[in-house]
Amino acid sequence: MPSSDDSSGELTSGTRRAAAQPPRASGPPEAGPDPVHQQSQEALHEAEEAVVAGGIGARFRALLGLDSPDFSWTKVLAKQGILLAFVIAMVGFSLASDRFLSFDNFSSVLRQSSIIGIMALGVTIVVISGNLDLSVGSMLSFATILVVDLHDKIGPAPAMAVALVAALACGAINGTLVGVLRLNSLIVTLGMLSAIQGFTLIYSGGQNADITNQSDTWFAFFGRGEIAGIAVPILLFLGLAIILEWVLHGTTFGRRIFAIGSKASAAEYSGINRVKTVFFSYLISAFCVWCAAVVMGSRVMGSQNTVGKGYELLVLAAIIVGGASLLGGSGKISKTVIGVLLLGFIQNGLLLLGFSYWTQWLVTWVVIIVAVWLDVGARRGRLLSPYA
Amino acid sequence: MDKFKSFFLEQPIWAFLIAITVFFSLFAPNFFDIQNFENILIQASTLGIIALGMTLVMINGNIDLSVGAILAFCAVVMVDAQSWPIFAQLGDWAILGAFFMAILAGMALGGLNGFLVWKTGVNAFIVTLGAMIGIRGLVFVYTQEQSLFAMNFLFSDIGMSSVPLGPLAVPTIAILFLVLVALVHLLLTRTVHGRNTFAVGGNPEAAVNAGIRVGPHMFVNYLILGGLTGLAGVTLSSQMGAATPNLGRDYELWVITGVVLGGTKLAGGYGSILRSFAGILSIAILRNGMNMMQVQAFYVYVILGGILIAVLILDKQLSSRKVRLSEQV
Amino acid sequence: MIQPAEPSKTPVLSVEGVSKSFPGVKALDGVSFEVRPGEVMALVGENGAGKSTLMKVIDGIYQPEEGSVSIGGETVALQSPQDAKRRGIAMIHQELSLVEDLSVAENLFLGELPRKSLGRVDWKKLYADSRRLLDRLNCQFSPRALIRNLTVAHKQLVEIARALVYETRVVIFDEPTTSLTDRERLLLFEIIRDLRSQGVGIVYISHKMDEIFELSDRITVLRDGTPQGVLETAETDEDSVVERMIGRKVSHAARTDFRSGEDVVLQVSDLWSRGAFREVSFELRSGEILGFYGLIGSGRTEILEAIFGLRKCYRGEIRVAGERLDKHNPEEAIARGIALIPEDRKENGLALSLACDRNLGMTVMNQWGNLAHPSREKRLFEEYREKLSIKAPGPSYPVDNLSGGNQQKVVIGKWLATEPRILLVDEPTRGIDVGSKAQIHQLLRDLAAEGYAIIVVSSEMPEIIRVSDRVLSLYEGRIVSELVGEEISEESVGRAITGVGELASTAHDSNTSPES
Amino acid sequence: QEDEVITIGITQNNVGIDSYQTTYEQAFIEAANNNPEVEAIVLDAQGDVEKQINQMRDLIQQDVDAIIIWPTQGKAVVPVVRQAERAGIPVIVTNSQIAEEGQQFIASFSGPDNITQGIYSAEIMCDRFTEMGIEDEAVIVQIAGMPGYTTAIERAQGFEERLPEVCPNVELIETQPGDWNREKSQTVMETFLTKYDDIDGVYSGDDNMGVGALNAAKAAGRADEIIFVGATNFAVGYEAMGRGEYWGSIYQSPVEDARNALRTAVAVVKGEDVPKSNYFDTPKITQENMDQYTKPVF
Ligand SMILES: Nc1ncnc2c1ncn2[C@@H]1O[C@H](COP(=O)(O)OP(=O)(O)OP(=O)(O)O)[C@@H](O)[C@H]1O
Ligand SMILES: Nc1ncnc2c1ncn2[C@@H]1O[C@H](COP(=O)(O)OP(=O)(O)OP(=O)(O)O)[C@@H](O)[C@H]1O
Ligand SMILES: [Mg+2]
Ligand SMILES: [Mg+2]
Repeated sequence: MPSSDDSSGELTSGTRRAAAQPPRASGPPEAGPDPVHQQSQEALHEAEEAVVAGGIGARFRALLGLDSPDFSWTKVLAKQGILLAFVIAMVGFSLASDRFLSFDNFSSVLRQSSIIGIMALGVTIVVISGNLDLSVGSMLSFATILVVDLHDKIGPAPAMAVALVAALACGAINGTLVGVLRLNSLIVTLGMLSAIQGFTLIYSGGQNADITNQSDTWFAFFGRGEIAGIAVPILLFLGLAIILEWVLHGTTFGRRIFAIGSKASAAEYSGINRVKTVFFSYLISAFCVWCAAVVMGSRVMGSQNTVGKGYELLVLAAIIVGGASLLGGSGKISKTVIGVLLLGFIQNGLLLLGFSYWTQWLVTWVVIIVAVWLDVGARRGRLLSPYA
Repeated sequence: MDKFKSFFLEQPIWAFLIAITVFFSLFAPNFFDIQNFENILIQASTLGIIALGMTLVMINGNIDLSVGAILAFCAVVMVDAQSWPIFAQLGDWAILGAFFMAILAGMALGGLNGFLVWKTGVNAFIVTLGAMIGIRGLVFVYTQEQSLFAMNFLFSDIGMSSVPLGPLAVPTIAILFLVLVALVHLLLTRTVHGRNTFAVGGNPEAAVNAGIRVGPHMFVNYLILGGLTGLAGVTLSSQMGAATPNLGRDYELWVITGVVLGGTKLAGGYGSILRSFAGILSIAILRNGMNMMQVQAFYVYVILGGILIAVLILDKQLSSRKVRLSEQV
Repeated sequence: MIQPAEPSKTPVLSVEGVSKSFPGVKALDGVSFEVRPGEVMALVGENGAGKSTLMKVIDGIYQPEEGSVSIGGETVALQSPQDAKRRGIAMIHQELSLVEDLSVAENLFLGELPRKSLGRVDWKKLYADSRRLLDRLNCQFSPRALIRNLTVAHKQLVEIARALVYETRVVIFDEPTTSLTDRERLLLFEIIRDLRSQGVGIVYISHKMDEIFELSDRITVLRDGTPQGVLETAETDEDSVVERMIGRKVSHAARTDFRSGEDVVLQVSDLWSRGAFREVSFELRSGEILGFYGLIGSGRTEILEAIFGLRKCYRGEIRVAGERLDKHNPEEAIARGIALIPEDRKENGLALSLACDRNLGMTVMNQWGNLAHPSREKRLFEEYREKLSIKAPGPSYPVDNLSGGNQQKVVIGKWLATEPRILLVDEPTRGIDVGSKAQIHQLLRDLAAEGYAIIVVSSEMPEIIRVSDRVLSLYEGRIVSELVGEEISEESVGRAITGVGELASTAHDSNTSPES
Repeated sequence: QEDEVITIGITQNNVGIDSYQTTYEQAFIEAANNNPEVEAIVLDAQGDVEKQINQMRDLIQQDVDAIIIWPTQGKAVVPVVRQAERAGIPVIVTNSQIAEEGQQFIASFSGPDNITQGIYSAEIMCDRFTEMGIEDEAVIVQIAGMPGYTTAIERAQGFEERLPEVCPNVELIETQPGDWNREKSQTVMETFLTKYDDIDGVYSGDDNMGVGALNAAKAAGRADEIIFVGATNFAVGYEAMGRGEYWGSIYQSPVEDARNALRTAVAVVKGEDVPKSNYFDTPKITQENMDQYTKPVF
């Protein structure tokens, strides 16, 4: 077998390409010119398999891509940039503030992030399917007002049920407009943002809602309870994340979501029911909003008509920082979780350091752009855009 | 007749505009009145001036979510710069100096967005979503949360002034708005830059191959949008004689809504200034008419949201009908 | 064949030792290449051999890492296509590169619109120049027409006209005929010969050997980014070119194995669809390959889409094994054993950003219930990598990175995975090299032998002839003739189209109401 | 005719953002309905200055007899108020003042005095500390309203100016906005609690945010050591006071606010003599005197 180095310029026998290449054990990163695309890729694949068979260390290196024959730091950044940013932020804040690195602070940040986080999980699925959901903020206000207002009137369980039905109804409207009628999701959910806000105000007459007897209702469990020392909102957030990660990667529904987001027409030609799938993605988003509303209502034990105002953008920012493409077809629940936590810890860290709230906005600006830039830059193999 | 029909099929926004005008004329007292139409023009002008630039950027296939924040920043600069020491000895001319500073600030921020879109290749939605959050931060850093007031009443007098045109006194801002509509319309339809805007949005690869420098081209459109947003900041602050750090919240959403109502494709490559104008005018008329009819605030949200979706559905129906008509064997 | 003008010896374009890499691929490795004025230089090679990349280097889109490009004997460092254009290099891309919502004239002078003061467009000059260009190519349509409203062939003509904007020394055609009908192709060849006689150097890239031999003076062969020598067309033959290209022989044994099929599995009766076709009736039997031949726009794709439930019909019915289809959606079609391999692979065939195994699993997923089965997907991948010899490194490799031919095989694989009885294949080898093409043809024959019922739509006559047992010719959305078995030949198929075509076109004119 | 109806247009700040504004609107409409002389045109600017300016213009266009404005922004509405004045329509400012420069154009101001409210809150806080004997060592934090809005700014200003006068040794260690949002305020308070081991008092821009802060402190088990003082007593705040968890606030009735505005407007139209600043009383309310007040309806 000719080695990859000396065969390049020569007119070699036709069997060369068809024959299997010997796996390259673990060559140095840049092992000379490699004329055949498949070859290096095959080697990469083989290397991957070899590593999976190895121990924890090897696995870790494989995760970071350190073992691949065409290793480069840009690739590491591409794959794990957000994780790196997260680690850097954590280390930085720990050094700068002695209050930062504590169990109490961590659990309080996690608890605070869980509402945005739970919403972001659902919207991630919508985004992977190639759509947007800007109505989640208004929907959160609506569901929270409902659950809090009805809590005293009809009891916690029926209140939660009614709020669930209302949220799902909103999701169904979104799903119908985007899925069945195929309208542009940005504009549709923008319209719904406004309309649901209106419904909320009409329902509540503009009044705040409060739960009178805050101390002895089991409803307090969702926002204030703990299981084994961990706050329930955090458990809900992580639990939902695990479930939705499984939905995305372990079910055919998840496969359909990715297929539609990657190329809707190809998915339809493959017999995937686009209408149904998109419809369900909005239902999932609405369901997550309902969960967030329950946590919110229970945590605050009251609600305003505008509690969720602007949350849609925070949610979107977290998802974007997590690296999902707004064009659809890519994204990961786990990365969205990290995106949410990164923004949560930045907010917390800056507050602990005593910065003004607007610093947080400036930092968010920089983080969003740098995170996404590194991500797309690494994916295309160079930092600057091809339009330069 | 056929021409008529196909015109409205292709550009349903005009039909919509006429429909709501007729509706409010019939049902809203004081609506059908020259002076009220002048009012509507002024009310449309802030969103409208931004929408002109937004149309260019959206035909390019991009978007800008940060216009509301840029508007606030420019308005703040406009008001604050009048009292800068360097303009102190200029007297009333300080307003002109501040005007240039405001436009410059708008172009700088718009340009920054454009530059990032050009150089990083990050999706414009993301770049400007970040900017929307960050530039609002800049506004608060600048103002330290305070509102600013222009000491010189001349400034707000300019904003409130009218130009006598025959028997009518037409508000200066309305005239400025209409002139800008005409100018940007000509820019888009008659100039090389304008035509290239369609090429860049419609088929970026073809544009690159044809030697259009796509990145700088997008940059220029962001610059124009920034400048126009700055101008909108100036006209808005001159109506108030003041600027507040929360100015322009949600404006990006309404501007984009107006432009989309006007038929501009979010994917780029297709759109028109005149129709964006009609889109923005529709929003202004709806708001004005509902004020006149005293529709309760809570219902206004629902109605505006509902109409946005309804128009989208209508547009879809019409365009599929158009396809069916042209497909007839 | 027109005798070419005696080409002068100094090349108008020459490339010396050019190399160009993409991450993980060396697309070009020390390639030298030249074109003389007044000659047609064909460039051939497998999918992914580097042809388009070489042309993009010449066109200034890519800058080479090594080597040089010289035009008219002068070494140049081209920075952009515009640069190339000014120096007399014009390129007609593999994919149409037009802006749909601009006029013909604006597209012709894209990036070069004539200016007046204040950056205004000089419309008068623009339209006058455009008219002149279009006239040179005998184009009837107006320079003011929107590209969106033109037919594919007219769009192609606009592309070509665009190449003539400048004093052109070299015109590069990258697979120009993939979306043209025979008639349009002949027109194109006329234009090319005309250019050649004016002393322009032509580079012609194609996977169609008959075209290469009909048109070219010399042939450059490329394989895996390395040059395999230059051949005089007159002194070589198809087999040796192909052998050089892919390193082995491809046999074209004459067809003897026509099959007549067994049970009727698909019955289409009196099917009408708005704006596409009418009165379509035919039967398809298991074990036969039915070819649909016709001009572009004759409605073949639409018939397949209708059968597959992607298109509404307002009259007629479709029966599979005697039972009516009534839901008219792809799910139903798939459940009843129909598979459609679509014409546009990138648009309808594949989710490019997803991995190979995910694409393969996309169609069968509906049978799996609610849980995904990654291991089954991997098995599918291994199975079809074996069966179709797909060159892909692993199941999780994104299809985006595969070459065109291998992508097509993934599409075929994902449909075979549904274990269909009826296979609808639309332009199965568009843009695919000779080697893979022969493989795909063989595969279709094999599948038919296994009892599949297959419909093949193709605009390439040789392809139709090579695979079909029966050929239906379409014109303007109607079936105009049927040829069975031995009757099928270039002449008979061609006659069916043109003969009826002229007849029908007069009838059609009177049919068309002004409402459209 | 003499008994012709008086048309009064009102443009409010942001109905629905909190119960106060909503109750105000309801009270206003009720008061107008009960007064046969008055026909009211009720508009809401949804917190947007430009929208408010446009609504002012629309009201001027409709040539109403008087305009009541609840400024979204004290400075930005001055020119349009001036425009109304020039059109001969008297303008009554309600709830929060407009800027100095605009004073000359308004017929009257009717409402509470936000700066005074801030001052009162500082005094409540200081008095309580003095009672407890920690007036020389106490440290407090502030949770302010939505950044950039007049009410938020004025309350903070009154508080921050008054506190050092009455309790020079009490230290205000940090201020962050709570956006009039209970959940936001809860989050901010949680971070304060992590950051500072010792917090003796929390001043929040309204009771809604104050209860959010209280929630956070309760969850952290530190509610007992903290004095909570708010402004605009809400029902939740009143109840928390009743439970002894929340110390004091400012009693401000939106119903009174609305009625006062309407009364003032009618008086202006009828040409009666109206004081330029028609404040209504917003007394201090604490656990000690709360039984003198009824629970707020919002
Ligand atoms: N932009 C790119 N990025 C990465 N790889 C590329 C890029 N363009 C081409 N390649 C790779 O370079 C090689 C040569 O591709 P090229 O398009 O030149 O082939 P071709 O000969 O034109 O093939 P075809 O006949 O299919 O058009 C292929 O392996 C292809 O995958
Ligand atoms: N009347 C027409 N006006 C404009 N474009 C047309 C018209 N008829 C056909 N076309 C274009 O020709 C293309 C091919 O049409 P169609 O799919 O109907 O043909 P087909 O018979 O399937 O041929 P093929 O499969 O070779 O493309 C379509 O994409 C369409 O844009
Ligand atoms: Mg190619
Ligand atoms: Mg076709």
